[in-house]
Amino acid sequence: MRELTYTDAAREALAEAMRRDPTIFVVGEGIGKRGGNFNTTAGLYDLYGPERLRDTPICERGFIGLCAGAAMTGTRPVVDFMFADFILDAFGEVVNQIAKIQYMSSGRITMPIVLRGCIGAGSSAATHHSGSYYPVYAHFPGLRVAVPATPADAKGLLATALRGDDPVLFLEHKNLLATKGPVPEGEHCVPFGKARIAQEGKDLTVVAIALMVQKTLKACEDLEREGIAAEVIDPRTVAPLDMETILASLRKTGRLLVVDETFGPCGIGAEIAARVMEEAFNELDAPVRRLNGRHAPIPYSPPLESAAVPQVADIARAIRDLVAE
Amino acid sequence: MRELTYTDAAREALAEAMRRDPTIFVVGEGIGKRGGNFNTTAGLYDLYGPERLRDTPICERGFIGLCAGAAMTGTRPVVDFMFADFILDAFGEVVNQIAKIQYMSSGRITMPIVLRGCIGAGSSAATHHSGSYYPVYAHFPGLRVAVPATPADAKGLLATALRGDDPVLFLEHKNLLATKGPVPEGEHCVPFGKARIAQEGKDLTVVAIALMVQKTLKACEDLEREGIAAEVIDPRTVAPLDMETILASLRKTGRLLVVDETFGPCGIGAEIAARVMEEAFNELDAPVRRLNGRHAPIPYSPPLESAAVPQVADIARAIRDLVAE
Amino acid sequence: MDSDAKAAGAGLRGAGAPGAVNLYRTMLLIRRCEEQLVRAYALGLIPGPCHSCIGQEAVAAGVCANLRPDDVVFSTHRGHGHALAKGVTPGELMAELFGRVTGCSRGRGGSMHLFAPEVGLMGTSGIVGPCVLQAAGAGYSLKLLKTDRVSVAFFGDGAVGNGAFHEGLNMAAIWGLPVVFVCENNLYATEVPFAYAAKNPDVGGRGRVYGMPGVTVDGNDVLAVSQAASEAAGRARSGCGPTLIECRTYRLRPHAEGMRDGGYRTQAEIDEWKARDPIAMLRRRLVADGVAAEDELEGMDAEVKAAIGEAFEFAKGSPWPDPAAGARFVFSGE
Amino acid sequence: MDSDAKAAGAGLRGAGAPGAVNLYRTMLLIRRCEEQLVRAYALGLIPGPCHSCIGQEAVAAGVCANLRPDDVVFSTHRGHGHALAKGVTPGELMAELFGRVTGCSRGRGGSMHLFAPEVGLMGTSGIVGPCVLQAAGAGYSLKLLKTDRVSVAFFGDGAVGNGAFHEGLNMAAIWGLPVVFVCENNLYATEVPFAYAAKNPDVGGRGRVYGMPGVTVDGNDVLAVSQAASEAAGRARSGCGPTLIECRTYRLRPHAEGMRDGGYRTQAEIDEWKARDPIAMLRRRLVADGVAAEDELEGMDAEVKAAIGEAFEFAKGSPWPDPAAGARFVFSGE
Ligand SMILES: Cc1ncc(C[n+]2csc(CCOP(=O)(O)OP(=O)(O)O)c2C)c(N)n1
Ligand SMILES: Cc1ncc(C[n+]2csc(CCOP(=O)(O)OP(=O)(O)O)c2C)c(N)n1
Ligand SMILES: [Mg+2]
Ligand SMILES: [Mg+2]
Repeated sequence: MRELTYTDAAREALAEAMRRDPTIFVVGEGIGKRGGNFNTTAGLYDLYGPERLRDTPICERGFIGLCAGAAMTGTRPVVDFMFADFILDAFGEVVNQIAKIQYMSSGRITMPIVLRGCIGAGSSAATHHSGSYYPVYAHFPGLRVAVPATPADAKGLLATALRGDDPVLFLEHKNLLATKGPVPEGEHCVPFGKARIAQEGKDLTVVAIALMVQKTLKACEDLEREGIAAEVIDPRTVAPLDMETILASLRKTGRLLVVDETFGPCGIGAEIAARVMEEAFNELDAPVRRLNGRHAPIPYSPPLESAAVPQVADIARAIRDLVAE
Repeated sequence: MRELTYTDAAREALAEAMRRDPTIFVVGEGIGKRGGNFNTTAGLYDLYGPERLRDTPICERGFIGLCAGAAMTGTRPVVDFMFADFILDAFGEVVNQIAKIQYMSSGRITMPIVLRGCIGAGSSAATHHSGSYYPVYAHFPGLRVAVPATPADAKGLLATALRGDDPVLFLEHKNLLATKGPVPEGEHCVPFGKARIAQEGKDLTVVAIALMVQKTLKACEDLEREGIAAEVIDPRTVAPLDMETILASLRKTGRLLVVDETFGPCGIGAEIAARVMEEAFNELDAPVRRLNGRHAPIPYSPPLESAAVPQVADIARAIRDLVAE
Repeated sequence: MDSDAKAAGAGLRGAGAPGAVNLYRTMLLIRRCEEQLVRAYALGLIPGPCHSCIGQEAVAAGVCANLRPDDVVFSTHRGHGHALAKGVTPGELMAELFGRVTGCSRGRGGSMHLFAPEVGLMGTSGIVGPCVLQAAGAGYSLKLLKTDRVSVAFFGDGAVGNGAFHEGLNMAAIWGLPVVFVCENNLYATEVPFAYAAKNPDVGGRGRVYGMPGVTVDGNDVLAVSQAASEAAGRARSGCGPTLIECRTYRLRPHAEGMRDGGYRTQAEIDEWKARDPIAMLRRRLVADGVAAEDELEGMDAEVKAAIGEAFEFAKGSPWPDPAAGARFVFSGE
Repeated sequence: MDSDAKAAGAGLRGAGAPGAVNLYRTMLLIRRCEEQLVRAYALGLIPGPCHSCIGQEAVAAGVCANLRPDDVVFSTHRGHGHALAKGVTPGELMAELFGRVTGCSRGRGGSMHLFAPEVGLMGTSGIVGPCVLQAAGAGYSLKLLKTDRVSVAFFGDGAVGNGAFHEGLNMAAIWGLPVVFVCENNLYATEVPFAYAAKNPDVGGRGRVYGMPGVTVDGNDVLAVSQAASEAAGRARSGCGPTLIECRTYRLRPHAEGMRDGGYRTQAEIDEWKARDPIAMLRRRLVADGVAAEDELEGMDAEVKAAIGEAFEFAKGSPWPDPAAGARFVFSGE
């Protein structure tokens, strides 16, 4: 299959959807002629013009609230917010309006809005350009949260988001944008709530999110030489969360590690640990372990930053320790 | 000891602190002459005037961001936001500024700000006046989160917040405001991160938060007659979270239920379950169980609303089930 | 209603008359419905809050008279009048406040969360601000879809100092969106005077700050409101972009039922505004200009009261929602 | 510096001279430091972003010349100049961008997160907007504490359409806070022209919307900036409340180093502004008016370049922060 970068794969999904559906439009800062800070819309302005590729002033709350109203009235906005950190200013619109209006209207109003942008540490972008936030969005009802780890899933999950009628947070890890991988041609939809088994193994199950999937696979290369075969699961969406696949793997391995670069408390790892205990307590040969980023803001300086999020060596160590328990 | 309502107890802490410390001021809508929508500042305007009891326009992001700047420059703002739902518009200021500036300045700037207001369902206030949000604030580093369940703790935790140099979310459950209880006279500080054992018991441990503490104690009355003795723990602050007390109790009872009215996914119950598994896996006679509000917005109509959050009967049932496991 | 209302704006003679009478009926319907809700609150039939718009009926009536059924409205916590004027029935409104399944929001919303997309009421919000942004967004849709439909935001003076006002009006202006922003300036946000919340008392004039027409009208003069709304809606329909309309009016009830209402407003101020009751003012004009006779108007009142009485019985007699169903519709297709 | 600068505002003769020369030196220091940072970026010494203010030095220099060490400044992502003008040393600034422990933020912040409370730089932010609110809040403190200190917010044209601008200016106005709001209008937010982001091109005039004085000055004329800042700071110190100053200026580098800079600005526009380089403009005046001789100014430049060279060596030679220490200071007293 032809290979594409993560960014190009996601843009292909967007381009195909915009061609198919004239009600889709994109808003964001520099997503018009400029084609997006991360080339998310490169080339689309020339095809669809300023109304469907709408540059905005710097008013995240405003244009997200605006897009909520648009989604309620027959169009399908895609908010391209560059860095997920920026839309905290729109948190009220997301949590109190976008996530609730389908429910409050008893389904008489739909909310087909896609909120997309970058997450993650690892590029010395410092604390206002390095957050991830998906555990927070997963906490609230009414939101779908996609965290693709491969180019194929970047295309497939965005395509699904653009076909659905629910609000979707589509979060792209900065350090995955340039990664390449095989991507199906034509329309390719990856369903929400269906995890991907990135690698099969029998000794333990590792659930990893976004960039951590790649780092975990890297760690597994060395571990294989040590005779440790980890099964690596990429949930692809954290809301909905595919517990079935995780539990099936756990029943096989008896051990589970969750690798998540963002904060541990009340995080995805905590939720998975609680669910596993509730549903497969007796299958556990050891406690579910969590490997998270440090519970502190992401600092700028490379040595500080790399110590703040799990690195390949940390993951390998955590896997060895858990297998040894 | 003399009895006070929860609201009067908290106001006593505020009044004593304002008398002691002229750098403390309060901002909010109607907290001046009016004395606060929930009487949080009744009588204080006459003592301290408009500069220290500052009525605001309806700009939550604005006045919280403003108070961040005040806290950085020598005063101690108390933001009285009425309903916790309102400050989602200020989420960026809280998460990206207030929670981070001590860290980013390497402690050269302090952030003594108290963000206080009401949480919780149960009064048909509907979905924009019924949220709780403490799991979200507990997720981020740099924030303290207090959820007092008694008048004495309302006073003691607010007093501690007003003495400290860290940002504190002080969240008061609407249905606790009128409850009465013994409250120490004079300065009374309850340390953060120290849970309260609301009731001793040997059969299981129940960690309950805010209003759920009272509902759980109510449920326990019937259960005692059935011969079930639950140990009820009120963490009082969810950040920091006193795992020591929870674990000590769990070691005694072998069973743990977390009762939390707000959303389950990535919630406090998930965090406690994960921590317990990590630190006391072999002490567990049964999986940690969670009883949460329904994963949907809080509806208005009484029958819908009461089905959306745990009631006494639901708690009793959950306790019976867990003891029977 | 559109042409009627336009004519009404033009005055009471001739073609204006039916428009003016329609406006009168709409205001009367809102007033009687609100009065019934006030009584219902006292009777304990409303489990949650109740924000009445008594005294402000002219704004809802005057603006909505210039809207088509396919135009959309976004409103705020004080939205009963807007809902009724846009076509929600008194029965659906009362049932909603009573928490019944027959309510316009199926009992999920109450006073602050009214949803009736079937008649273009896209929602009211318990949070101050979002309606301004959502109305702008609806305008974006209506423009992108190449319709001549119009979007309206109703909000109070309390929203003017909020960032949503600033961001929403700016975007609507630079993108030329078909939106009418209606600020109901009743001089207070709960108990905080607008004169305190803003040093600049002029709201209408702020339209120019964003590069859109802005006007201030007597919000208790329904014909003046209708005239301004007709011009604004016409501008929006013909692709000439948004307008800000400030309607100076006054709330004759407490901020919400059951709330204390003392201390922040002088009796003189209250009396002055009571003397300017929008319904009484129009009634005097209708009679003076011979457009309608006292007894006709009495008859209309009796008619409206009867309808409200029926609506009340309907609402009171309506079933409660099924608790189990409260989990539905978190996502689409559920 | 205060009196010097005031005088400088008054012109170049007599008492004005030293002020003008100080302003020149400050601008030169910022320029040379930024040029060094640009080179350092090209050399790969800056692991993160680098937002240079080359071409905009007059704003930082002109405003901060009117501030006391105990006045406070809040700035934005383009804050190098403000930091230097407020008293951060070039060494601390460069070390910060290089990620070294000797940086003003101990390597935790980089280009967008400069903290030096010791000299009144309370922080720059990677998020557009908060500095406006925090400066207002500092003003609240300084007033409550009964000082005559002043708080300043520096922000770009991009912040003008943001709710923080609206809410911050409104609160500062109604509460009469001692704040100077300085909008550095360099005509673009990244590649989005202000002429697109707002229909109303006038920023200074928006002060009146909030009930505060607002002025627009040539942001490349340091004396004009200093004059406006001197009046605004004086007003704030004497309890007369906030002022909005719009400084029209231009960014001569890409939005950030390493970013493509084509397509959104015409060469003619760039050339026109290059011809209005704030440093060259003042230099011509200093020489023409006989305040300073060419060779003096050359000497000053050599001096500044030497200082920057030393600072660069200091920064480059500084140690990296200890990774283990990266967990400290999440809470006070840690
Ligand atoms: C963001 C937000 N902050 C605070 C409140 C609480 N609140 C409800 S109504 C109200 C006053 C609104 O005043 P105004 O906008 O003038 O409308 P009015 O009540 O006068 O019709 C306030 C402060 C809220 N609903 N939302
Ligand atoms: C809330 C927010 N949205 C978007 C960004 C991304 N961003 C960084 S700088 C910038 C442009 C800022 O323009 P302006 O305020 O005019 O300052 P200038 O860069 O021109 O100095 C943008 C959009 C941000 N930092 N914060
Ligand atoms: Mg009002
Ligand atoms: Mg700019």
